[in-house]
Amino acid sequence: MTMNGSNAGGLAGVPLAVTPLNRKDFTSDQEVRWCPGCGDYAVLATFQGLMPQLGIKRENTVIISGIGCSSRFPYYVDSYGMHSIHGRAPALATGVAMARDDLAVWVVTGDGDALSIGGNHLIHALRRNVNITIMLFNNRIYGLTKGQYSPTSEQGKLTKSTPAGSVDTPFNPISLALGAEASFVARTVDSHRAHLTEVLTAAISHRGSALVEIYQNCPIFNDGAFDGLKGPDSGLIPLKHGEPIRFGADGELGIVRAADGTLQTVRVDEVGLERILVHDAHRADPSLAFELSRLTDAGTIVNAPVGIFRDVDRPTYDDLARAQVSMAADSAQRLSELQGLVTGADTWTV
Amino acid sequence: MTMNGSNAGGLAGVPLAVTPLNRKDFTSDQEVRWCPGCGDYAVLATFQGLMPQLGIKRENTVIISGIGCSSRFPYYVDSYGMHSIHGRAPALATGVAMARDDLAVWVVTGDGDALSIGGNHLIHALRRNVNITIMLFNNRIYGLTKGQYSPTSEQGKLTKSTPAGSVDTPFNPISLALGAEASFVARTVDSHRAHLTEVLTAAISHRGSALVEIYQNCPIFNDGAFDGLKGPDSGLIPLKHGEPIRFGADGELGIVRAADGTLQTVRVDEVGLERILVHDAHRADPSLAFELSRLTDAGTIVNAPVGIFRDVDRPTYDDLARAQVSMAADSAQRLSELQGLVTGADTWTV
Amino acid sequence: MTDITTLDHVVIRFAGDSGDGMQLTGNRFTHETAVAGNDFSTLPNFPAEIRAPQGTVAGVSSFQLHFADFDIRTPGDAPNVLVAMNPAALRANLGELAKGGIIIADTSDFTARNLAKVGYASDPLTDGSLDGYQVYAFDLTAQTIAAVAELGLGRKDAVRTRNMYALGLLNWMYSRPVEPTLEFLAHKFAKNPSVRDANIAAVKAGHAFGETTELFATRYQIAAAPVPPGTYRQISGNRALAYGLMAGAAKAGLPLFLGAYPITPASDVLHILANAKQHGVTTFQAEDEIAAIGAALGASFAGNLGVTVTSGPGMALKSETIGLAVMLELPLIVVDVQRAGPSTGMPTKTEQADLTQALFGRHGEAPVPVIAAASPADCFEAAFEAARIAITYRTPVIVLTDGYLANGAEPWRIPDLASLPAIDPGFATEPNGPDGGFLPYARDAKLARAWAIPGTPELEHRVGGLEKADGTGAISYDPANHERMVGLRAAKVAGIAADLPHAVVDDPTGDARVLVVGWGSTYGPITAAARRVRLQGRAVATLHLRQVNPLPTGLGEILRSYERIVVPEMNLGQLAMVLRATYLVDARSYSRVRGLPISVGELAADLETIIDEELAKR
Amino acid sequence: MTDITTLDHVVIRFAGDSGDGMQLTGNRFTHETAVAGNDFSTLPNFPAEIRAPQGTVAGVSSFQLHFADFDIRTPGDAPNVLVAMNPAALRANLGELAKGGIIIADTSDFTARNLAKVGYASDPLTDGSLDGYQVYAFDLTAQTIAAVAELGLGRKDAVRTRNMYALGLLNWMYSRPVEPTLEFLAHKFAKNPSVRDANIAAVKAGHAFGETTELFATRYQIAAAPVPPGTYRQISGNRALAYGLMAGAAKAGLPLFLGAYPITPASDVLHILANAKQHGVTTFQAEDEIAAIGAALGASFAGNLGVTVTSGPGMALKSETIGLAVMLELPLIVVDVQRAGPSTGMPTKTEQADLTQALFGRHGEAPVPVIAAASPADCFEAAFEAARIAITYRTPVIVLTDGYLANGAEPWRIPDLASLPAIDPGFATEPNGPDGGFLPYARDAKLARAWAIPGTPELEHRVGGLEKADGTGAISYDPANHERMVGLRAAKVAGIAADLPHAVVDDPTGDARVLVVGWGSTYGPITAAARRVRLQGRAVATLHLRQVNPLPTGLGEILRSYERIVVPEMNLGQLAMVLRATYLVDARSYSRVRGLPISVGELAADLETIIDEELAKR
Ligand SMILES: Cc1ncc(C[n+]2csc(CCOP(=O)(O)OP(=O)(O)O)c2C)c(N)n1
Ligand SMILES: Cc1ncc(C[n+]2csc(CCOP(=O)(O)OP(=O)(O)O)c2C)c(N)n1
Ligand code: SF4
Ligand code: SF4
Ligand SMILES: [Mg+2]
Ligand SMILES: [Mg+2]
Repeated sequence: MTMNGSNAGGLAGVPLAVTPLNRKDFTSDQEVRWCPGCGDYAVLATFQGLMPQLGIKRENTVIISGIGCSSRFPYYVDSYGMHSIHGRAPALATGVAMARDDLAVWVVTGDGDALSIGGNHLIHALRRNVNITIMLFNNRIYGLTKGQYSPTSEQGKLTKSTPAGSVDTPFNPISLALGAEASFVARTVDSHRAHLTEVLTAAISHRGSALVEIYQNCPIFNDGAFDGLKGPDSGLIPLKHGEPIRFGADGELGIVRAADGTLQTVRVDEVGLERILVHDAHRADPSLAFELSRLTDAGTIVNAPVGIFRDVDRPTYDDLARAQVSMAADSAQRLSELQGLVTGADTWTV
Repeated sequence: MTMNGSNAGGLAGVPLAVTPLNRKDFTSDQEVRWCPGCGDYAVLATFQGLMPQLGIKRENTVIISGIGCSSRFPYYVDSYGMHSIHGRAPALATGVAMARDDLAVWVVTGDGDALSIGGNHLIHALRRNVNITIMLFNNRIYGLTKGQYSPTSEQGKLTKSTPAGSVDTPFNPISLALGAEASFVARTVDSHRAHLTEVLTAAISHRGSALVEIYQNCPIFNDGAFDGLKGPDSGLIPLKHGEPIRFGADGELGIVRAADGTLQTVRVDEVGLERILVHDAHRADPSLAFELSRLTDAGTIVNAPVGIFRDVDRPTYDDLARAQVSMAADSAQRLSELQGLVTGADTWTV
Repeated sequence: MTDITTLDHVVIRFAGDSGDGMQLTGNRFTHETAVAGNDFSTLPNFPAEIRAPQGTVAGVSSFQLHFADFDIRTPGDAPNVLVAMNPAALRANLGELAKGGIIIADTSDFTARNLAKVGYASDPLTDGSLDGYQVYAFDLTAQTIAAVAELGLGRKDAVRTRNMYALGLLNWMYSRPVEPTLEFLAHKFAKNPSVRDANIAAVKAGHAFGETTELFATRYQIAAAPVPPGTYRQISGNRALAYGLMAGAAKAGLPLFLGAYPITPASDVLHILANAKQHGVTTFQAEDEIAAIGAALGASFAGNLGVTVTSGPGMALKSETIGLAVMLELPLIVVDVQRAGPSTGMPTKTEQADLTQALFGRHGEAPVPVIAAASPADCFEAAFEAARIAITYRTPVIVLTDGYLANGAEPWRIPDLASLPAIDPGFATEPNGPDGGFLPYARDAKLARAWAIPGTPELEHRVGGLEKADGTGAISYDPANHERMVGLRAAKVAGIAADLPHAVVDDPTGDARVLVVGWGSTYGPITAAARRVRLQGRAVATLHLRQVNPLPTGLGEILRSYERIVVPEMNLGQLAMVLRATYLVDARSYSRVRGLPISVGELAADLETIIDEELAKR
Repeated sequence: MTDITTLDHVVIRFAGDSGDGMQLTGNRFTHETAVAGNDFSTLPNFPAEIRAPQGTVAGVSSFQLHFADFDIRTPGDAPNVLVAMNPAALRANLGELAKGGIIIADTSDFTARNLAKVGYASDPLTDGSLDGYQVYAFDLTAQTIAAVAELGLGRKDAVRTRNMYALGLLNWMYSRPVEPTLEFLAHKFAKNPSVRDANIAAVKAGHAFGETTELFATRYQIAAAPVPPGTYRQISGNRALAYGLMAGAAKAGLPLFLGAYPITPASDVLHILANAKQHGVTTFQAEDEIAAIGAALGASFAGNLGVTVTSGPGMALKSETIGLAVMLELPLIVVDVQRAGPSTGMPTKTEQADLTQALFGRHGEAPVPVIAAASPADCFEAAFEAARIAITYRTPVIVLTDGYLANGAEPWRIPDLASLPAIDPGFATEPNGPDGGFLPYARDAKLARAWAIPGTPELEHRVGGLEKADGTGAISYDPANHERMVGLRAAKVAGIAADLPHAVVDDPTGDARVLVVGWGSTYGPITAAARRVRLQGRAVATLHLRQVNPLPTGLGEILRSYERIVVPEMNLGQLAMVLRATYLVDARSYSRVRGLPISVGELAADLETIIDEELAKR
């Protein structure tokens, strides 16, 4: 998948910048107003660093967000942007992407914005495969409204709205996206700049809907939500297409398919590297990606695969829709064609 | 899972009828107004036949529907019922189920009602595991609004709203539900009375959200949508817990897990029965159920597993929520406790 | 020989089972009527069920046609002629037939069983209960079968052509030419010659039956109506609306983007536009009404003309996003094809009760222009006007039509698109700030803000739902700025009145004391009722509001110059409330909330009483 | 020795960084004020950001307290005293300080860097720019550190107690008792003795500083306010609302079910009720506002009292379901804690611009009673009243409060719940039809329909959003039935007026010519402004509407008896419109849309001008 220029790429059709841009070009004049230490800063910085590398024109970049702390993101990037209403960013972005084939369209959303009020728009954008790239900032909490539990909070979560503990099972955003026919699904972490850059670059280069879940720390209302990943016997499970799935400090652990068909964690040295499951992000059937998504903990997160779970080519909704639409380039011609339609066949003259 | 009386069952807490009921007791005085030949008739008849068998009081049965042809269902059943608004039935039913532990709560919905406008409520009800049983009448079309394509219509569908063919990938309702953490997911067919009865009985007996997709023929706007299942080399793939997954006229075909980890269809006599995958609906990990859901065709349906994909026990949202709530039985006592709260600790007297 | 009586107008209703082809029959007869030069207005009426059981009252489908030698405004209250293809059709429609009206009944289905099904104890065709009407009952089905017998169709297919037999008969009765229908059939069934020939034979046989039988005492003719010269077509409100939107986009040079979710009676707009993709129209069938308007607003942000079409329940869902569009100040057209509410209400019935929702159904101070179409053809003008205002003023615009306009049809003089006014989107292409920056909320003389679309270099900017600082559009919590912006948004919408025609009263004699004010589809009944009242020698003034927000200049003076103001509405008095609040005049609601257009006869009679009351006060 | 001056009222504003504990300080001072017998009213003000960067204007958090020896109605316009913990707090609040007011500033943070951060070129404490005020500037931080030094806290923790030092000082200055706060601290930090002791030491040291230093020339005292005897507590609007809902459910013997989705400024109602589960309260944090109201309506159907709480954007989303509730005729309470709109607007600021949405924001004719709370404590009464009406009349009821009421607090005489009127849900338990059937839409004298809940044998029935046949509730497309049902639903809501107190005007001298009409939270400013106007010797009448739909009996006569009607609202004149339309009186809007309560001083001055204008007309 080439990054630009190719018809297959997510940025195909987006004009290239004439002179190289730098991160300052993507910094707006608005004061950034997240809490000190918020994970959103890291993602913003990475994003501003990554944008110039894409080589596209700044004015052809559009960022649409919903409402939430993370959804303030577009204000800070000097591109076209819209801070819309709660949960609706994928719908707005669908309109933008359908209307224009020359824009790089990003959606910024939170776990509440995307999965609570906005769940339906998200799953429909994914199944349609609209050419948009969705950054889902998952801090497992409602930040902006000051700390209620979210659809990704672990069961038993004590928050202002659940003083006796929340009682619902959280969504696994990756599983949900795969169940919704998503063509590109990935996960990364706010503070891992290189990984974030790599995943976001792949996501925007994917032609179609790309969902990127970003684990993001909210030091104010859910501090350390992802600290479990740093404990002993825990950690991120990096997924790399074509490579065996290994993790742990020295890659000493690995995933195998057991005799009963399930995936299990083993010590690599005990079973041998050749038995370790090789990741295949391009497999047409989403089942493997789904199985891998289940390696994520639903409670306190101690283990979680990161990287690209799935990345398959499928025509995009907006490309297919555009292919059905045509319009006379010349405006007089357009009007005369329309005159024909409006007049119709069954007329009489007085 | 016992059907009633046991704490674990979906109907636990629902009082039993004193005298046996019959199907007439579940027939209201309203004239049934579906088109001649509509698959909805068959489901209604099966339902009315099944209800008396459950043994519960009629007045403790509640059916909540959205809007659509299928959503007229509650009018025809002489129980408590509500024909609500488009897409919102799972939300209304959540309120009913949380408010009362002595009701059998059914939701009736269509592919548009449940998966288009109502998609979000559906996935949230499933993840929460509210004790409701959802019958999703999937005719792969919008019936009531006279034939637009729906989120389950095959790509390329020619309808009034897509004269050049629809361009989006449909949802697979089973995959979506599994991605949404559903604890019970099944599929059946309008015209297969015995199978429908069996699956619905299991569904209402499941404590938690149960999603039952019902393939339903709409002779007016999407006639024969499931006729592909009747062709040669095609058919339903029955899933039975604990049994090898076989199908075809004489069970000559079967599903195996291939060397690359994927599921594949084989001739049973070629590989031997022992290699055929044994279905496990109770497996905690939903991955197997998800893989099986992918055996469903996304275009014209030629093959589709039916039966219970997944049926696992998990505490229900409403039970857990109720466990946090208490109320003085005596109303004076209730008032005096409330007086204490209202008065609070920081008072002064003038 | 039959006499030929000349009439000035007739209302015919064709009624039968859903499967009987009444809509087609009605449409063909309408077309012949049009070709004969009459003015006309039609109203189809579908059962609420998709296919209610055959032969039941709930399953009756009907089509009413009013045609005349003058310009008429409504499809008529009470039909003069009822064509009833079965007992259910008679049962369902008899109540509305004018006293002494004509009934043409196909006796074939009047069996004991079918009669009982619809609650007739005995056969009304023979038991004398229809004595007050002119009844022509004969076995139309059998005659049709006989007529097409030699063409080798099965019985079922043969029976299917009986609607064409009825049409042929009516053609004869009202002296219409059959040729256009024969041509139409030849074209329509070109691929199926036996069906084609049978239908043609049925039309001819029906016509011949009128000609040869002595059953019918009279034959009628209605002269052509005097209409301005031009090329005409028949058009329904939903189609006119779709074309108006397309014309608006074309004249602005913008692609048209429709985001919609199907809902009765608005779905046809989606269907029509989905068929017009070769004209630069993108349609998006969204997952719900919120996504539909969201995508439309996104498309507008990207430089399309974003439109969304729905009915009451969908309007309710769109409220929040309309509020966002108010804040973003982007063009957006929101069409509400009203139906009877509240809630799901009576989806196939008409009503005008969403006016206050359109005006006020948003949180905060969120003013939106509201345009209401007066007739099926006027939906074109209303939609075009909405496009002009939305684009020129960068504002969401609400267009109100209703089920009656949507499905009803009338003749339409086809406009010359080239001569419609051009619309200038006036995209910002260069910095407009003092320091070379871009001020997205800098305003022009009309208070419209600068609109720069993505892809325009140097004009990168962010918009959003938080209050905007005047000019810069940055987030602002400043109290004075908020008050200023609330005021500016209100002033912008109020200012549109300067750009619109002044209020015009129709008071031919100049001495009326009673003024009837209407909006939307009550235009037809009010105009027709006023005509009747005037024919009775009474003076009455009428005033129609195409634009309900802002109200037209000069309206207050006009209202204050009448002694009595009557506001007929298919709601509980929503416009009356606005007029009372705005002008402090005692506008009185004339409310009819029945899911039906206001009856011309009833309104005319009531107006006469009111006028006499006012005269008595002198 | 310092003088002790007696005042009748004081407005103090505590201001600092979000982390400085200003809300706690304010609340404690309020409590001491309450114990001292003063009447009071408070208003917290949070930054829009969760944690804006330290030391910035955007990050300032403040708490304003108005206390007096008479019954006051607002937290005051301009503070007399500003406690500024840093330069940002001074910068953000100075503009509103009354001329000649007192500034108590902690100099510790007035460094060149911090001053520059908020745009001060030089130190205002020393550059003479504050000459018009009484400035008390000292290193409060250093003094606090010194005071708590021996308790062994780290510097950061020590600095944290400086708010208590300030509190001690203010206690001394306004002659408040410190004991309640010392007790409070002992309790609050019982588990952390060193923090407890440090806070206590800080309070005492602050008090002692006032006592010993010669910095302060005057000390003040404010006598107790004459209030009816009783036991009082301090209560905020959101809490009073939650308690009112609980009381309503308890008096009706129903469980309370809250479906809610968090939104500022309504979320606290969810939080408070989520903490009350042992009182028969179920709370459901839904996936969105539509699910929240849907579940609440489902719970009502099942026999609970269903409630949903939100703010403007959420209200917009609930419209469709409110319409369903109108059709189902089931009890449901919908609370809108209004904030500044349109769209996302200014979420932390107050406004009253959702009134027309509450009244009209639904498709079709969907009448809903609307109740608006007048003050924080009145939220209890409003919620209780809503419960009574919803249950008695089987109807959704909208309760309007706003951000100002929600977060503001005042003393509240705790009601005796046992003596509140009982509410009878009157569930149907037996067939009510002529033939032993159940007619769910049979009505009682108040037009309330029969309400049977699931589990009741023999009363099985179906409800839904399609139009209902009168009595039976079956689906009906009958035109006459629809008109009847539209009328019945409207009459039922209009009829509630018979059950409510008549309109009462407050016109002490009986000769006022100007009447000020308000609703909701303008009650405070209007009452306070009227007091001022009257103290100036002018006559003015006031009238407050707790219930906006239906309007109270007798309102028209009262309105018509004044020469000028002024309607102050934090919107563009929404109630004024309703009054004009309903009574054809020239009610004039006095509109202030700034995200802030209407200023008492400004309103009083404007009223004086208006009164004088009217007098001049004689
Ligand atoms: C219609 C509507 N409902 C509710 C809100 C209040 N609200 C704003 S953001 C938010 C949730 C934020 O959570 P998330 O999406 O996880 O974003 P975060 O703040 O954690 O980044 C809510 C409930 C709103 N603005 N609009
Ligand atoms: C808010 C709202 N939007 C749209 C509609 C119109 N509508 C009614 S049913 C329906 C879809 C029906 O499709 P489905 O759920 O598949 O049910 P079916 O009729 O096929 O059984 C639509 C779009 C509505 N009633 N309310
Ligand atoms: S509340 Fe949490 S998510 Fe929001 S800005 Fe602060 S730290 Fe970030
Ligand atoms: S339209 Fe289709 S789904 Fe609806 S009632 Fe008719 S046959 Fe059934
Ligand atoms: Mg979050
Ligand atoms: Mg369907």
